[in-house]
Order: sequence, then C-alpha cells, then structure tokens
Amino acid sequence: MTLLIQTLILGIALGGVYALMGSGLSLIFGVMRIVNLAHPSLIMIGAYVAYWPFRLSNIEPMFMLPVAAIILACIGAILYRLVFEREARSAKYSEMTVLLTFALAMVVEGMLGTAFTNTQRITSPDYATEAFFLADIFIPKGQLYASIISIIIISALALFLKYSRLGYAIRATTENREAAELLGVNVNRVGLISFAIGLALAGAAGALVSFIFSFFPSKHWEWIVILMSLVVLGGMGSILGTVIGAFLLSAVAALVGTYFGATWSTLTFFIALFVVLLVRPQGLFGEKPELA
Amino acid sequence: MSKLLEATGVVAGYGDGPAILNGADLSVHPGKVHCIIGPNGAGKSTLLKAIVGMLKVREGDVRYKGESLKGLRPDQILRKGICFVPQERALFPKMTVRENLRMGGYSITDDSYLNNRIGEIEEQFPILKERHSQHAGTLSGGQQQILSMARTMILKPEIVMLDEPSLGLAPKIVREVFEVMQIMAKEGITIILVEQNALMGLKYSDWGVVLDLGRSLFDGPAQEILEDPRIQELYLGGRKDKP
Amino acid sequence: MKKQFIGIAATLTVLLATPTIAEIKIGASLPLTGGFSIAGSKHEQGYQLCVDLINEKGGIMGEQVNLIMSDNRSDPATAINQYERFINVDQVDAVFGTFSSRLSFPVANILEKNGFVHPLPAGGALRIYTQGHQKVFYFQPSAAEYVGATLQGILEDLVPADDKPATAAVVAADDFFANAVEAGLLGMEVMDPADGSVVENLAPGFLVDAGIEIVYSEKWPEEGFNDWLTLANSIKRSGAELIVGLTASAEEAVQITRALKTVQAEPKMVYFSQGTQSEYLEGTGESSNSVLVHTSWHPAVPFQGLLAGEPFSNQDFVKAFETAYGQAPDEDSAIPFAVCQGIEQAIMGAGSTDNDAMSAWLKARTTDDPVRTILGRFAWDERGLPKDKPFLMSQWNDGELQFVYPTDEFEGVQSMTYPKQGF
Amino acid sequence: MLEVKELSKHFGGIKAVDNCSFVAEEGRITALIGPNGAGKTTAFNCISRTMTPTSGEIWLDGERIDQFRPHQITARGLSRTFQISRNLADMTVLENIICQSKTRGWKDLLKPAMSPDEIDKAIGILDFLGITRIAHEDGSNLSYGQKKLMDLAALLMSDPKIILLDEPAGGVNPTLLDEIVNHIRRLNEQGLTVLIVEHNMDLIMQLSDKVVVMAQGKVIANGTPDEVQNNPDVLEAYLGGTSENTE
Amino acid sequence: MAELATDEILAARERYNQSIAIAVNKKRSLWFPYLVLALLLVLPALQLIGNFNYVIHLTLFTACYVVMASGWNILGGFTGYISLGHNVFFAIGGYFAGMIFARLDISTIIIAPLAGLVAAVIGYCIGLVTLRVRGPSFIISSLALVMIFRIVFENWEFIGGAAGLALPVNDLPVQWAKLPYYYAFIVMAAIAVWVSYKIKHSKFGLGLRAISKDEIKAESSGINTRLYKVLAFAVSAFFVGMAGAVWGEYLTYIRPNIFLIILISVNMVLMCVLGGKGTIAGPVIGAILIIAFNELFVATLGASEINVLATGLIMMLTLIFFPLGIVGTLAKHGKLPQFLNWD
Repeated sequence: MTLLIQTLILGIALGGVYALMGSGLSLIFGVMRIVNLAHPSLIMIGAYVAYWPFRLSNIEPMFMLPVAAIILACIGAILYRLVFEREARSAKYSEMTVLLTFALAMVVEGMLGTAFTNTQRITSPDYATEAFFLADIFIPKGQLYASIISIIIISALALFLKYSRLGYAIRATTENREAAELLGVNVNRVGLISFAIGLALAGAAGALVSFIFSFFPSKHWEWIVILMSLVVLGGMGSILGTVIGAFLLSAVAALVGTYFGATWSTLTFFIALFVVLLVRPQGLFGEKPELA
Repeated sequence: MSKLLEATGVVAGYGDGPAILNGADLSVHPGKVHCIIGPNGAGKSTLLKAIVGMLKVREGDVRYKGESLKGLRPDQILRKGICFVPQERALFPKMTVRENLRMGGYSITDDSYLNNRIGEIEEQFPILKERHSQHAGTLSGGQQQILSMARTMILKPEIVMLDEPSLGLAPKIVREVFEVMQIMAKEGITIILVEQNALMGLKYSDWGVVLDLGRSLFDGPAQEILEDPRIQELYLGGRKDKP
Repeated sequence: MKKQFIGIAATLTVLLATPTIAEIKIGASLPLTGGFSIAGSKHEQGYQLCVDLINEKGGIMGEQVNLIMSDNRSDPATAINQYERFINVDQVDAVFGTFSSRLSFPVANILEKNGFVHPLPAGGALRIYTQGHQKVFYFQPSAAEYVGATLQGILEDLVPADDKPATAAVVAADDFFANAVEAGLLGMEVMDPADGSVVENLAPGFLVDAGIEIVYSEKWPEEGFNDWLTLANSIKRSGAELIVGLTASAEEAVQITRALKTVQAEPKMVYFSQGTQSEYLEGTGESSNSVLVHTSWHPAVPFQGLLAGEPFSNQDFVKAFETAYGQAPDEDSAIPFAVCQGIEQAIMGAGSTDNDAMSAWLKARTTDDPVRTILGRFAWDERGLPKDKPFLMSQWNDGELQFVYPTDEFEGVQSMTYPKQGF
Repeated sequence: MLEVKELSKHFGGIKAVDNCSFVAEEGRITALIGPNGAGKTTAFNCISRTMTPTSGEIWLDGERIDQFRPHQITARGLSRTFQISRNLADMTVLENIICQSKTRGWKDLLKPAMSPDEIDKAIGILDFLGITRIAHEDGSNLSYGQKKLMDLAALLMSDPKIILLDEPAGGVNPTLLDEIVNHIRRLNEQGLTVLIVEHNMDLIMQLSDKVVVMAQGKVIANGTPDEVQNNPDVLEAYLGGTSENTE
Repeated sequence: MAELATDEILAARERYNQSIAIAVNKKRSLWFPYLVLALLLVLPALQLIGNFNYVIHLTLFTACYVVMASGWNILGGFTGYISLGHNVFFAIGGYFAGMIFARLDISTIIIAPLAGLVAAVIGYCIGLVTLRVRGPSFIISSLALVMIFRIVFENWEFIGGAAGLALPVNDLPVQWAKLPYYYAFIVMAAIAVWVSYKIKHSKFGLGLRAISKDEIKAESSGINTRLYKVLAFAVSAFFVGMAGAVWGEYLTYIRPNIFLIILISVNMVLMCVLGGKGTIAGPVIGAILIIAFNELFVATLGASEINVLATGLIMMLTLIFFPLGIVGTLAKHGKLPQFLNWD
C-alpha cells in the first residue's frame, strides 16, 4: 500500500513538469495547427539559460525562469516571422510544419551543440536532491516545487485565454482564422503572440527541467515522443487536457515501472500514444473529428 | 451621385493562379443596396474579397472616400468601416453566441460601449438574446446567417458586403435573411450583395451590377436591370447560352 | 549525372592525394557528433596529442605522421564509409579504432577484410573478439564481462569480512557494455544470436562468488527513461547493501546518484560502471563520496610507457595534456593515447607500415616483452584481449577521484572509504 | 429502388434524423425538402454511409446496404454529390472526374490511370455541362458553382443507377440551372433514379415526381409537389406561410 | 450601360473560355534514367584499373537510399501519409534476412524479396491499425511505432537484444567483395523506381492521389480507400524491408540502435521532400543530393555539430522555398529540365 501511494506521488510529481513541457506544445498546435517537434529542443535552450548562471555564480535556477521565458518568447517571435508566417495559408500547413519543426529541432540541436558541446548538464540546487518525508512516504522537493510552479503558470494562461481581449482573439483565431481576420483581428500578430507565448512556456519549462533531468543538445529526441503522447492523450490543442494527460500518464508510467519493470514504464507512453490515436484520436478532451 | 466606394479596373485572382477578375469596376452609392449578379466564375465573390484585402489587387485601384484601400490588411479595412460576411458564414462554432457578438466588436476597445452595443443588437434580434449562451455551432443555418449579419452591425459600419446570404437556406429563411438586410439598410448601412438568385436579389436592391467575363458589363438601377431583355436572356434564365 | 560527378571527384582526389612527401598517414573516424560525441571528442584529443608529440620528436622512423580524422556522427554506416575512404581514397598506412562497440563491430569487419591492424580503444564485449578476426587488439584491461572480477577482488581484499554487504541490487542500462558487465556479475551465458552458440558461460557470477545475494535487479531502456526516483525507491526498498549501477553514460550515473540521495538510500557500498568524468562530480557534488567506479586509467598510476622510442610515463602524459588543452585528461583521452602508442611501437617493431608485419609483431608480444603505454603493459591472447591485466578501481572522495585498487601493484594507492556514509 | 426504413442518427443528445422512412422509386425523381437542420443532409450521409446511422435500415434494389462502406455503395450504382462540394485539390478537373469512373477488382488496379476512352467520356460530359475550359484547371481554383458542376460531372462518370444530389442549384446561376434541370430530366427518362435535396422550390416543382418533407428529423409530409405545396404543415414549417421565427 | 448585343457577349465568352483552358504538354524523357542505369551497371569495371571501393560504397549507399526513399514515396508522396517510422521495416527486413543468413547461410540477396514480403505483411497489419488516423496524428503515431519496435527488439534475446547480431563477412577478395551488394542495390533501386512509375500511372495511383487530397471524397467516388492505403503501406514497407535485408549483411551488424534510429527515417523523408514528394525522379535526386551533402559536410565541417545544423538548415530552406521539392517546384513553374521528368 505504501509502495502504491509512493509510486503515485512520484508519478504525479513528475506529471507537473511534463504538463508545463507539454502545454506550450498544445497551445501552439491549438492556435496555429503547428505540431512543434522542435519544442523539446527549445525547452533545452531554456534549460541552458538557467544552467549557466547557476554554474558561474550559483544563481537559483527558478529565478531564471522569467528570463528564460522572455528569451524564448523573443526567439519565438523571430522564428514565427521568418519561418512560419509565410506558410500560414498553405493547405497542407500542418503536415508541412511537422517537417519544418523537425528540421528546426536539428538546427537548434546543432547550434546548442556548437556553443555548449554535447556534455551533459544539470543544475544542483539543494532541493533538487531533497525530499519531505511523511512516515514511510517521501515527496521529492524539486519535483514538487516544479509542479506547483507549472500549475500556477498554466492556470494563469488559462485565465488569460478565457477573459482577456487578446485571449478572445487567440481563441477566435484557433477556431476560424479567416473569420477572425474579417472581424479585425490581425491574425498574423495573434499567431506571433501565441507562438511567442508557447515558446515562453517552453523557456519556463526549461528552467524547471534544468534541476530535474540532466540535458544535452541531442537529448531532445528522447523527450519529443513522451510530450507528444501526453498532448495527444489530452486532445491536441486542449491545454487542460494536456495537464490531465501529463498527470495521468506519468502516474501510470510510474506504476508500470514499479510493478512491471523500468523497460515497460517508458513503453507506457508510446503504447498510450498509439492506442489513443487509434481508439480516440481526438484525445480525452479534444474536439470530435469532422464527419462527412 | 457621389461614390462612397469605387473600384476601377481591378485585376485579381487566387494565389499564383490566373486572373479571375480582368478589370472589374464597381461604384457604390451611399445608403443604397447594391446587388451584383452574373454567371458562375464571373468573379463576384472574388471582387468582394479583393475589396476587403483578402486577395491581392494586382492591377487597378479600390478607393474608399477618396482613399486607396490597396495593400491594406482585412483588419485595417474593417476599421475603416467595411464589413464582409463571407459565403461560409465565418462563425466561431465553439464560442457562445454572445462571445461571437463580442468578437464582432473586437476592434472596439471600450468595454462598456461594446457591452451596450451587444445589448442593443440582442434587443433587435431576440433570437440571439434567447440563445446567448449556446455554442454558435449548434444554431440552425438561418440563425447562423442572422448572427453573422447582426455581428457586423456592432461596429456600426459604413458598408456591409454579403456574399450569397441565401445560400443553402429554406425559402422561408431566405425571406427572413433579406428582411434582416433591410433592417440594416434602414440603419443607413450601405450594402453590397452578391446573389445567385438574381431575381430575388434585385428585388430587394436599389442598384444592380452585372459581372461577366471577369469585368463589369452593366450597371444601373435594379429595376432597369430587371427589365432589360438582354439581362433576362443572359442571366435570369430566359435563354440558353448553348445550343 | 551526379553520381558520375562524384566518381570523377573521387578519382581526382585519389590522384591528388597520392603522397609526394614521405609521411605516415593514419586514419581515425570518431563519433564527434551525435550520441557518443562527448567520448568521441575526448578520443580526438588523445589521438591528436599523441600524434603531435610523435611529430615533435621527429616522427616515426623519421617520417612525420599525418592524422586524418573525421566525424562519423555516431552512425555505423558513416563509420564504415569513412574507413573505406581512408583506405581507398586517402590511402592511409594504418588506422586507429573508433569509439563504442556499436561502431567497432562493423568497422572490425571492414578492417579485417582489408587486412588492417585494428586497435580498439573501446568495444569491450567478448563477442567482438570471438568472431575469429586476426588483427584486432583491445587497448583496455579486459573484456567487459570480466570487470566484475575487480569488484569481487575489492570485496574480498578491502572490505572487513564481518561488515561485508550481504545483499546487492544490480540495475543496468539496456546497453551493450552495461549488459556485458551485468552478464559477468550475475553469471549469465553470453550467446551469439547468429548461431545460438554459447560464447562463454559466466555462471555463477562474480557477486555470488563473493557471497552476495542479489535482491533486486532491473534494466532500463537505452532512451527515454526518466523515472529515476521510482527506480531509486525500488532499490531502497529492496534493502540492498551493495548498489551496482551499470550505466551507459556518466549522465545516467548522475541521475541515479541524485535519485538515491533524494530517497535517502543508505547502502554500504556503491559501484558504478561509468562516472570517472568530471561531469559526474559536477552533477552529484557531495553525493559522489565513496562511490566506486572501475576504470582503465587513472592519473596517479605510475605506468611507464614509450613514445618515439623514449620513456614516456603516465605523468608525462597528464602534463602534456594539460599543456595542450588546459584541462586534466580522463580515461577517454588516455585510452586512445595508448592506442596511438601501440600502433607507433608496432610500426617501429615491424620496421614498416606493412599491416601484416605490424600484426605479427603485436601478436608476438608477451607479458615480459609487452607494448608499453600509459595504460601499462599490453600483450594479447589469440582473441585480441589483453593478458593478465586487471581493471583499476577508483573512488570519489571529497571531490577527488582516487585510485584504490589493486593495492599491491603500484605506488600511490589510496585507502578505500568504507562503508559509504549515506548520499 | 431505394428504401429508407426507420432511420435514426443521433449526435450526442441531438436527434438529427429521427425514425425517418421514405422511398425513392425506380425511375422517378424524388425530392427531399425541409427547413435547415431538418436532417436532410444527415439522411444523405447515412444513405451513402459517410456517416454511420444510429439505427434503421437502408435497402437498395432489395439489398440491405447500411452495413457497407461508401465505396461499396458507390459500386452498387449509388452516387452522390456533396452540399459543400468536395474536390481534390492539386488534381485537374479531368483527374477529379476520372477518379469516379468505375473500377472492379484487382486487375483494374494496375490499368492505366486515365484511358483514352475515359478521357473522351469525361470531356464529353464537361462539354455537355459547358465547362470544357476548366478541364485542366486545378480543382481548388474553381468557383463555388464550378465545383458543383464538376461534382455533377464526376457523378455522371460512374454510370450510376441512382444519384443523390445535395443542393445542386446552390450557387449556380439561373441559366445554367435550366441546363442542369433539363439534363437531369433526360437522364431520368433513360431510367436513372434521382433523389434530390434542394431549397429552390421552382426547381423542385418543375422536376420532381414526388416530394418528401422533413422537419426536425422527421418526415412530416409526403406526396406530389402540388399536394405538398398546399399542405398547411409544410407551409408553416418550410415555405413560410406565417411569419413565426422558429425552425 | 454598355452597348453590347447578346450574341457578341456569347461569342466573347466562348473566346474567353478558350483562352483560359490550358493546354497540357507533358513530355517525359526515359532515355536519361536508362542511361544512368546502364552506366551504373558497368561502373564496377573501375575495379579493374584500381581500387575504387569507396566510389562503389557511395553508389551502393545511395542506391540503398533510393530504394528506401522511393518506397517511402509510395506512401508519403502518393498517398500523403507522412511516416517517420519507416525504419521499422528496415529493421524487420534486416533482422529477418540476417537471422536466416546467420543460421542457414542463405545470402540475404536471395532472401531479400521474402524479407520484403515479411515487411509488407507486417506493414499491412500495422497499416490496418494506424492508417485510421491521418495528418499530424499519423506522423506522431509513426514516431511511437519506432519507439515501440525498438523496445521490443531490444528485449528480444533470441535476436541478440540490445547487443545486436553480428554477421559473417563474405570471402570474396576485397576488390570484388562489395559487388554482390552493389548489384543487388542497383537492381532493387531500378525496380523501385519502375514500380513507383507503374503505380503512379495506374488506377491504383490515381486512387492514392485522390486519397491524399480528400479521403471522404475519394471513398464516396467508389475508391476502396482503406484497401488502397493499406496496400500502399505494404508496398512501401516491401521496398524498405528489402533494402534492410541486404543492408544488414553489407553492414555485417544488425542492432536496434543502428536500424531504429530517427536519422534513417529522417533521411528517407528529407530525400523525398528535397527531391519532390510524389514525383518519380524526386526520391532519386533527393537521395543523391543528401548523400553528396553528407559527404561534403563531413569533409569540410567534419569535426563539429555544425553538420547537424547544416542538415537541418537545408531541410528548412527546402521546405520554405521549395515546398514541392526540386522536381515538384521546377515542374510547377514549367522549368523542369526534360531529362528530370520521369513522371
């Protein structure tokens, strides 16, 4: 019983981090139909932004979170202008962008590798290797803090989308790009802003990831399918879905890892992705696919 | 007569494709209902899209109150007071009716004024008030058309362009839609209507324009156009254009 | 059309590249990018330093050494392609091996086919040496399957008999090298899947030999594994007193160590197969205290080698490396350096760059008349594995990697800290 | 010929088609009319199996077809057009049309994509519809009306026994509409069964032998055009005899 | 009002219609591919005058990717289902033929068609499941497929698990040792290109194109879409599996982290995208260019991460400026040199 509870706690604590990593991916898909395979490599940039100050002058990685978010948002704005804007009206946009972002991931990897080498990095604030113990059960501090921050950021985003004027514009653009344009929404700017927000989330996630997983430029390939699986489970484009998907999957993976073996815990994500796509392609919270 | 909007020699087409419009002209008279008719592929919808900036005007010019609209984005043109309701009704199906109205007033930054306008529109169209929290996607075709027309009125625009508002609607609803159009016209809004059902369209209009071969062939008071025998033969189903 | 163009270009390259001045060309393809890039870059430094030093001292038999290095992106097809290019286009006289078994397996076949001596800096699994290749020479102490012997030695020689760990947890990456070490520790059969034959039966395994009961064993997949805390929790719950972590990279060793610290595991002894690198220390800090890692090389070991016919000790290497690169070397630079020394001595011994002669000379080495490198003396058995060469065991203590075993062979052995005082 | 028995289709809680039965008799033109949202298109989709019916049976020529896949239904001689016409972008109109020509069995798979016979036939149909000029045009560059015509042309390519037309007159100019009406009638005289959904009452009155009126998923009237036109229920629900604002 | 008579307008409309109708002039050249093939078949004669193993290796490597890219193109180019998981079939073919070669000593060149068939059957079964989703969902599912297969192969001890399977080297003299594989790949490449051509110009190919544009429309046009796309999947798996079979023996080492890495899939996709998805010559040209680029980068930028960057950059620039690939984009603007038009 203790083992079961402990496993669930570990799974859920990891889920918070995955949720933030996945929510940017989900937002970008929702608004712009871009399946951003480069997302994990951009998270990596955020992680480096948190890493160097820690390494050089022991600056708390969580303080670097806003900095990482802002830097990534700027990168997002530039990328959108240079790369994604011109493609926005093409019919096969989604498929094109999958390939485009795939190539982008390679470019980012190459740049990070050139700048920082492929040496593995990790920040080590004290809480990263400490835990709260409650009798037999422990809650790792690093994961707990990261999850709490994730949830706060995601909630703020959800409120912003629901109530702000820009939030309206983003939602409208998500649903019907042309109509939004006709009603006075500068869809390109909305695209740019939501892309920047999505990447800001990646930057924030990067700062948190920096003390949870070790990272190096080519590591992002290992993250992408995991992130995809939770985004797909939650329903592509639904941020709430992504969060629930993240918690659900990482809890299940932890259970599988404990009771069936570590090999199969990783497989959980892949199988889940596969099964969800086939049984309920719209995910838990996604819209129903168009009929006829 | 003074021209509110004037398109001269417009050449436009989709993407890199051939030009659909080859020098189309259009003169718009303030406060009147204009009906553009013509055979399929004549470029009626293309002309509207070119005016609101959804398509690039390759040659020619579009002037509104003496100012060129060429090269402006749709949202900029909208702010000048020209609204466009496309064929496919352009609603946000997963947003509520009220949120859709709110989006109609997206370019209004004053919240209390916007809420007032939404209130006024809902008074004018009770069906929208009744269903304000329903998702727009669940409305019937006619209600959707009414919503998308009413939505444009929030901005009190100068010109509203309607692209085949009667498309796919039951006869009874078609009549309702044209009545909504008349309400708009009574508020002083200038209307440009593209209608395949030319008889009906002209009946509700003050001015008629015939577009064919990618340019404007005839232009005159709706009544005159309706009575012109050539028009009847060519466009109103009086004569076959093939042996 | 493009193909012909490449053909013509290649032909031209062949013509232009034909040596006009006397030099010895040596080719090395290394994984400078991709998954193995960290180790690959360090190998590059080792090879380059050795060749530079040789050239400074007048080259091999008066001829300068021209080292041609290229990046194979950790991809075997690229690796074999590049060795083909070395042999056919660049017309090298000898080659240095590449890093990792993934790349070494196919490269070994190509080199064997072309009759080249194949000195391997890495690729320690028995199966590479049981394929009947004639010219492979391994430049590390022994095959990975036998690493456990060193651990067993420590348990018997350095740990007080009454305080010995009684139970062990063995966790391993699903990786070629880690699997091989695991096979030795747990006493598995090494199979050749090609014909289903048993290459070697390692039962009952070094841990059982040392009288330790295995209470937990687990494997994690090579890629995409993130559940370190769950794994560490299971290790802790097993109550194992000895934790054996057979990781595929220092990165995984960092993750496991941090996770074990988080769950507050309290084993008596911790041994990892990777983790001599400075990255390990940076990622784990104080938790690294008294963690044991086996190694082929350690800066403090007073090995005596030869370079350009002159004595060249391990300490000389450390000094030269620091001068050249401004940082301390580690195992991944020292091993390739030794490979380079081995080939140099083989060329001098054979008196030419004839690979058959070099191979014959290397094969003729005995423990008394060995190849002398900064990794110590090398003489090989008929499989190409070194004879009588134990691994070293090193231990992290207060941020320093000390070498603690074997105790009776060299000067400067430090005493082992035992038991481990928590993470 | 085509018989729909107690067909229902529910979306979540909404009954788009509710226990609806009607028959399209062989060699006749049957019209399906009704207000927007009455379930006409949904019924069409269920018949051609682009949607799965919730319950009910559909019979074609004495064979129950509601378990088949769309292409099997097409192979049995039932072809349809779409209300918002679907076309194959980046393929020419000619290719779009020839796609619809019949293939049977494995042998046909490797036959040339467009045989001269098929091209001749397709051009003939385009000629007839007066749109030969768009034969090599990309399907996505067509106007709304042109797409409708291309759909109709594709339909004729497959030599169907029964065709389902979903608002063929929408967006088509009146002159051309007369042509289409005449053509449908001629085909009908040659034995083609037609089921048509349309709002243009003139067209319905001119063309159809029988009219089925649907409202809120149910069949509310059934009869000759004249009968239906004077049915008070139909007047109220559809034609707009009163000014009530409900559907 | 303009003074025009109705007849004049009708006549004008007729002229207008004719002016818009575009005459399509499709001239393709077949002499060029045949010439290339003939040259490639006699290329090994170079071995008589020297050691050109490296040239042979590069050509063989390119041909291997031509087989795979052309195979991928049948699904990704014609049918519009972009798979990033086709290396699964590469691995299946490699392992199947490799195990038979190791145990029964039958050359993989003989086994290749059978290995292809095994890959096709497995592809057919996978296709039945995964082809139910399309667009981005399909792409992601294909990525998951690789991960799943990788874990399965790594844990299957019979075939060597994560450590892989080493195969014996043939005993031909070094100068001729590559030729069996060389000819096998050249012949397979020729067959793959020829089959792509045949498929593209058949009813099957037309159906696949229809599916790639609008599946519902295609289905209601009477095309058995499920059968067509699953068949396309199987055919494309067949070629990739066949290539994997021979490649395994050539490499002499089969291991999950050699065959099931993302780079191989990326190469297939990149070659088709660069050359032109859905064209016949596209994958061939793409394969030649990518391998030439790779060689160039390794030669000039060798020791750095810059080559990853450069590969990514090429892919991005292609997608942005030549979204239809070299062949596709040139053809669209009517600038395709005749010798590259094999469609």
